[in-house]
Amino acid sequence: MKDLTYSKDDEFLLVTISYDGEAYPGQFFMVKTPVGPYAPRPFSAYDLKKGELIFLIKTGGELERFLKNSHKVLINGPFGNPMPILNHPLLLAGGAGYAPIHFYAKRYDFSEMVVGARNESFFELVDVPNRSVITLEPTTVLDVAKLSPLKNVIACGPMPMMRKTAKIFKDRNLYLVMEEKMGCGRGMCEGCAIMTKSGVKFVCKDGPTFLASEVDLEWT
Amino acid sequence: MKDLTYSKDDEFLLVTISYDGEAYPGQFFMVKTPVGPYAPRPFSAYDLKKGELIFLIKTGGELERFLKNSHKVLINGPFGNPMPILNHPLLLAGGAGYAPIHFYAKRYDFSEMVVGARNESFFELVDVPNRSVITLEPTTVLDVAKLSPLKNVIACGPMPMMRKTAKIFKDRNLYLVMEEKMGCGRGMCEGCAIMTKSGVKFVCKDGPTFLASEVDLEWT
Amino acid sequence: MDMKIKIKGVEFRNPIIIASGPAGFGEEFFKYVLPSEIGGFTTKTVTLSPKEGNAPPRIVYVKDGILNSIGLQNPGIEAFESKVVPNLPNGTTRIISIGGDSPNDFSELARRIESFCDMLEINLSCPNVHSHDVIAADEELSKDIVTACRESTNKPIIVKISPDLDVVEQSRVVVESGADIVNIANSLRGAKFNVETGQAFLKRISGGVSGPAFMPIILWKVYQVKEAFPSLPIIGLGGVTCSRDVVEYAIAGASLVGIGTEAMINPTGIPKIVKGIAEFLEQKNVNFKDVVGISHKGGFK
Amino acid sequence: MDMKIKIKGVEFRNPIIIASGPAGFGEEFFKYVLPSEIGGFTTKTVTLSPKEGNAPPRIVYVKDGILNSIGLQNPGIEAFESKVVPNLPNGTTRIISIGGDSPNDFSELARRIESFCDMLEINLSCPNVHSHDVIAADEELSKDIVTACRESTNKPIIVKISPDLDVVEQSRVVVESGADIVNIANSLRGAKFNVETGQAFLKRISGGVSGPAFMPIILWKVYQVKEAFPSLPIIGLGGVTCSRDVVEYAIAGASLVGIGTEAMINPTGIPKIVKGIAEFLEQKNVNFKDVVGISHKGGFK
Ligand SMILES: Cc1cc2nc3c(=O)[nH]c(=O)nc-3n(C[C@H](O)[C@H](O)[C@H](O)COP(=O)(O)OP(=O)(O)OC[C@H]3O[C@@H](n4cnc5c(N)ncnc54)[C@H](O)[C@@H]3O)c2cc1C
Ligand SMILES: Cc1cc2nc3c(=O)[nH]c(=O)nc-3n(C[C@H](O)[C@H](O)[C@H](O)COP(=O)(O)OP(=O)(O)OC[C@H]3O[C@@H](n4cnc5c(N)ncnc54)[C@H](O)[C@@H]3O)c2cc1C
Ligand SMILES: Cc1cc2nc3c(=O)[nH]c(=O)nc-3n(C[C@H](O)[C@H](O)[C@H](O)COP(=O)(O)O)c2cc1C
Ligand SMILES: Cc1cc2nc3c(=O)[nH]c(=O)nc-3n(C[C@H](O)[C@H](O)[C@H](O)COP(=O)(O)O)c2cc1C
Ligand code: FES
Ligand code: FES
Repeated sequence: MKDLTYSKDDEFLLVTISYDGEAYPGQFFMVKTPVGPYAPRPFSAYDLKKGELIFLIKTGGELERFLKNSHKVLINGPFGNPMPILNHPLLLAGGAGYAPIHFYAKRYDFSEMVVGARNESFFELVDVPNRSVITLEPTTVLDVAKLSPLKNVIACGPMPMMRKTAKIFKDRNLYLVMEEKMGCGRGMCEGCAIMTKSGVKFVCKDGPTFLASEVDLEWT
Repeated sequence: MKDLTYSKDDEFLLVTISYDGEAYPGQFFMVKTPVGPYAPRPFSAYDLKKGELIFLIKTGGELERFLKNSHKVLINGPFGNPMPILNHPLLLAGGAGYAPIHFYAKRYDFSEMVVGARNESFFELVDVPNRSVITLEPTTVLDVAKLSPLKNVIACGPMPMMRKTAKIFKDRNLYLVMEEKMGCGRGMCEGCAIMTKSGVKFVCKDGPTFLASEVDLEWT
Repeated sequence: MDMKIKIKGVEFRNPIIIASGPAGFGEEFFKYVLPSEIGGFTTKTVTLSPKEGNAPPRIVYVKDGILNSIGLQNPGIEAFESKVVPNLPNGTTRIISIGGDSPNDFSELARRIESFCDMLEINLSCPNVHSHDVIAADEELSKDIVTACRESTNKPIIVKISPDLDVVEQSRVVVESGADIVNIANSLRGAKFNVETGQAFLKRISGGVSGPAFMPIILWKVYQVKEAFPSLPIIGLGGVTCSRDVVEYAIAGASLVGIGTEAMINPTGIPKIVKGIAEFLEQKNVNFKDVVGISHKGGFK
Repeated sequence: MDMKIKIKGVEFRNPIIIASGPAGFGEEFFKYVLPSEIGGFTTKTVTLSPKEGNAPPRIVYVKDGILNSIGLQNPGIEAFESKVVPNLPNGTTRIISIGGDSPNDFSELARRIESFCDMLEINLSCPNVHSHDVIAADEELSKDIVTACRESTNKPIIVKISPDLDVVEQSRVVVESGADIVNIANSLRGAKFNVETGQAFLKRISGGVSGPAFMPIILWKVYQVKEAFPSLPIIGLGGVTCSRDVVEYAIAGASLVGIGTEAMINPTGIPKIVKGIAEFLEQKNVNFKDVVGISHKGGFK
């Protein structure tokens, strides 16, 4: 592990590790340490540059306890499909959902971005590119985003935000980066199911990015 | 944790940690790390000097895996009774059983000491004071020790060595530093039972040092 | 908010009960914890005659837990009365755990401890004593034991059942025989083998596994019993190490929550667990008793 | 030394069987492991009609394991025949796991898979499908299912039983009905509750727990069944992560050893486990088949 940086309010941390391989925005890694937890946890790549891979992690879980105490991090991946590259997209992110969105914004062009968090310490931790709006509670990402005329949208955030986004932007070309607890991360175990118009799909193998018009956000 | 040093053959390691408290030869600590194992393991103090506490640990167990990967070590103790201070004692130690014997030899006078190990890399790891004999397999500690005329004896080592020592020195004033898997380390759980002439006793509360003439080494 | 729980006229300051065994008779334990910090303390199980316990090893380490084969070592009721009782904690609910083979053993013990205890706990489920199965596997014997105790004491009766057998069925049997509370559960049966010798580590082959690893199994058993007997007070016991675990047990249906292995490993951590529960109740703005079985009612509003 | 195990005429190159479910139908799994590296592969359980599986979450993390509620999602036997069978692994023992509700379901499946499999596994113990208990809880139904399969196939029959019920009794029932091998066991039932919502994490409340935490429990069950039926071949399944675990299962009485969760988490580690077994056998100078049940004979000489 190269580095572990916490936000001032300890709600998020950035984990930087050495990594030689490739990874595309939207892809994720299964993460654990040599001392635990037993089951690795999926995390989106937040950034990848000069041999460094970075994750943005919400604190409070079991993994964090191990990360804090272990010398090493074990990763497996990348898994999942890259996000589609869109023309003039509007990027929407809430909390830890900023990880894949940030990576997308670093790699590809975008027109507008709105990132929401509970308070400022989130934005002292992460970097936000130009042409972005940040929102702090009680203002929500959607309060701002609904004013945008852009046709192509990608969103990642907590489920209530995703549901709202799908409702507000139901007539646009909206993609959602979905999350579901994972077992294998590679399409074997049927753990990360979501319901779509064409039946059950798996976040790890068929996603994590799905067309909002395809997924049934109420099944979850 | 201040330091972790392995023997050349990786069979033993010395763990050095900062420690402000006191501890006497024969006393032990319950050891774990913030990431595991869940149940702490008992280890005798091998040395205590200038704010540093040292353990001598046989490798291959679960604890070692955590020690290797964790930044911190958690200790609880000291528990158990100090070894009795004897006149002109003969000190006998085999393998990891050298831990309490070493500490005794550092703190108190002794007349002779015999320490046995499988091979030389053990003695490249630990320090052995003057007036000591070291034995390497196939020579045993007892091959040498049986020639000593000393009346007061303290021994610590694997159970077969302890049984043999008790037999050979049955007419001397022999003390054995006993081991038994522990739950609480403090006399609550009845986990570390050994049988004595006056019934079941507990290694953590009544020992770990017992008069050989008192304990039933066959119950184990 | 309020952590108090009242059961059969006995008021528990908080839902934390120290489980029978890992903390012994309390002498050592109460050097680390004040009686006033916990809801109740259960003594190591006592039997009529003294018991030597099992030959070592009595402890084997397993992942996230321990495997034990203590074998109910205890000095017998006479020495218990003369030496242990004077040192029992004051200022917390005293639960005395009793063990034996026959209804007579149990009813005599129930009579003799009546004046020292606030509640008694009938241990039908120690995995480390009988040559075949635990008492709880014998429905008739279980009935007779609980009935005999019911006739010989007015104190509330807890029956500690086995997690290796149908918990709903066991609960039915003991409640019909007069039990006031069920304790779910004793340690699960498990074993571990030594690959060097080709033998089990324990001389009796199997022992009882306890610790955090096993909590999901016991949680489900608590849920089932609460579902079947909504008004039966339950002690949830198995694997608790933090206040969140205690709340999980309450959500699943436990009115009281036992702590065994963790109390043994880290007694000084117990008051922190109690504090954590208080903080949780404040944050949720709810009393502990209203958390009990809330999953059966659809969760928090 | 030798790792081969022969059961009912089928030779297993080594005792490692990939368990049903966590590695799916193998398509992805065999990108990491060669069929020739393992003793056998068990497919995800297949049913007559397609099954959608349970609503998410299907996975909950627990200490040293996972809690799952997959619900036997599978495409049904027709799609299985046309799409899965052509991709089944060659060069390892193929075990096809079948599930259903009635003896007819099972016997029809047994017939239809007969020509594709080396053995079939009757899954009587999935904790995630029926509204009440697992099939194995119903002795008559279990008998009828195994008997019906026995009549409709000549392939060796494995029956996968539940760790939540008496394993000796279940083994007796299925062996009397024609089973050749028992698989001990499916995942144990467990639950976990969300302290924020006051509800269970899983919509069906309970699911199956698997992983290293639970191995001591299953080891004891394997030991008991081997004690009761010395000549019955047993698959030991639950919690294996390393070669030492495999040896422990053999010592307890398992002829074959299943790996589920670990195969899912770390498929590339499987060949290392096999290598470790080989090293152990060399060091002990013993063949694998002589380790099976050695604890019942007093251990290694
Ligand atoms: C494709 C994908 C990408 C993802 N990318 C990211 C990412 O970039 N960043 C990120 O932060 N997350 C991401 N996630 C989510 C992340 O995988 C999960 O949150 C993960 O389980 C966290 O593991 P953990 O060990 O940190 O927490 P866990 O220990 O699994 O706990 C998760 C949360 O649940 C809480 N919790 C635990 N037990 C209970 C209980 N009994 N009651 C109530 N609450 C409880 C914990 O406090 C914690 O907040 C991603 C998920 C997927 C599928
Ligand atoms: C008072 C006291 C003092 C002690 N002092 C010391 C000391 O100073 N130094 C010291 O080294 N020890 C000492 N011990 C012993 C030490 O406490 C134990 O060896 C302890 O359990 C080691 O824990 P662990 O986590 O390292 O090993 P564990 O993981 O508990 O394993 C212990 C050993 O068993 C082996 N093992 C694990 N599983 C199996 C299996 N299935 N089959 C066969 N073998 C298996 C491991 O490879 C290892 O060699 C002391 C014990 C007592 C009671
Ligand atoms: C060392 C030890 C001794 C125990 N002794 C007893 C006992 O005497 N009577 C009893 O009813 N339960 C006994 N138990 C079981 C515990 O009370 C408890 O049911 C079990 O350990 C599960 O809880 P835990 O996971 O919090 O430890 C003992 C458990 C351990 C670990
Ligand atoms: C994700 C997952 C899916 C499973 N699906 C099945 C299944 O379809 N059929 C079955 O018989 N067992 C199934 N099981 C149970 C496993 O085959 C195995 O019995 C259990 O996980 C215990 O072994 P382990 O600890 O090695 O995982 C499943 C287990 C998991 C974790
Ligand atoms: S995590 Fe296993 S299928 Fe997606
Ligand atoms: S370890 Fe608990 S009594 Fe000794």
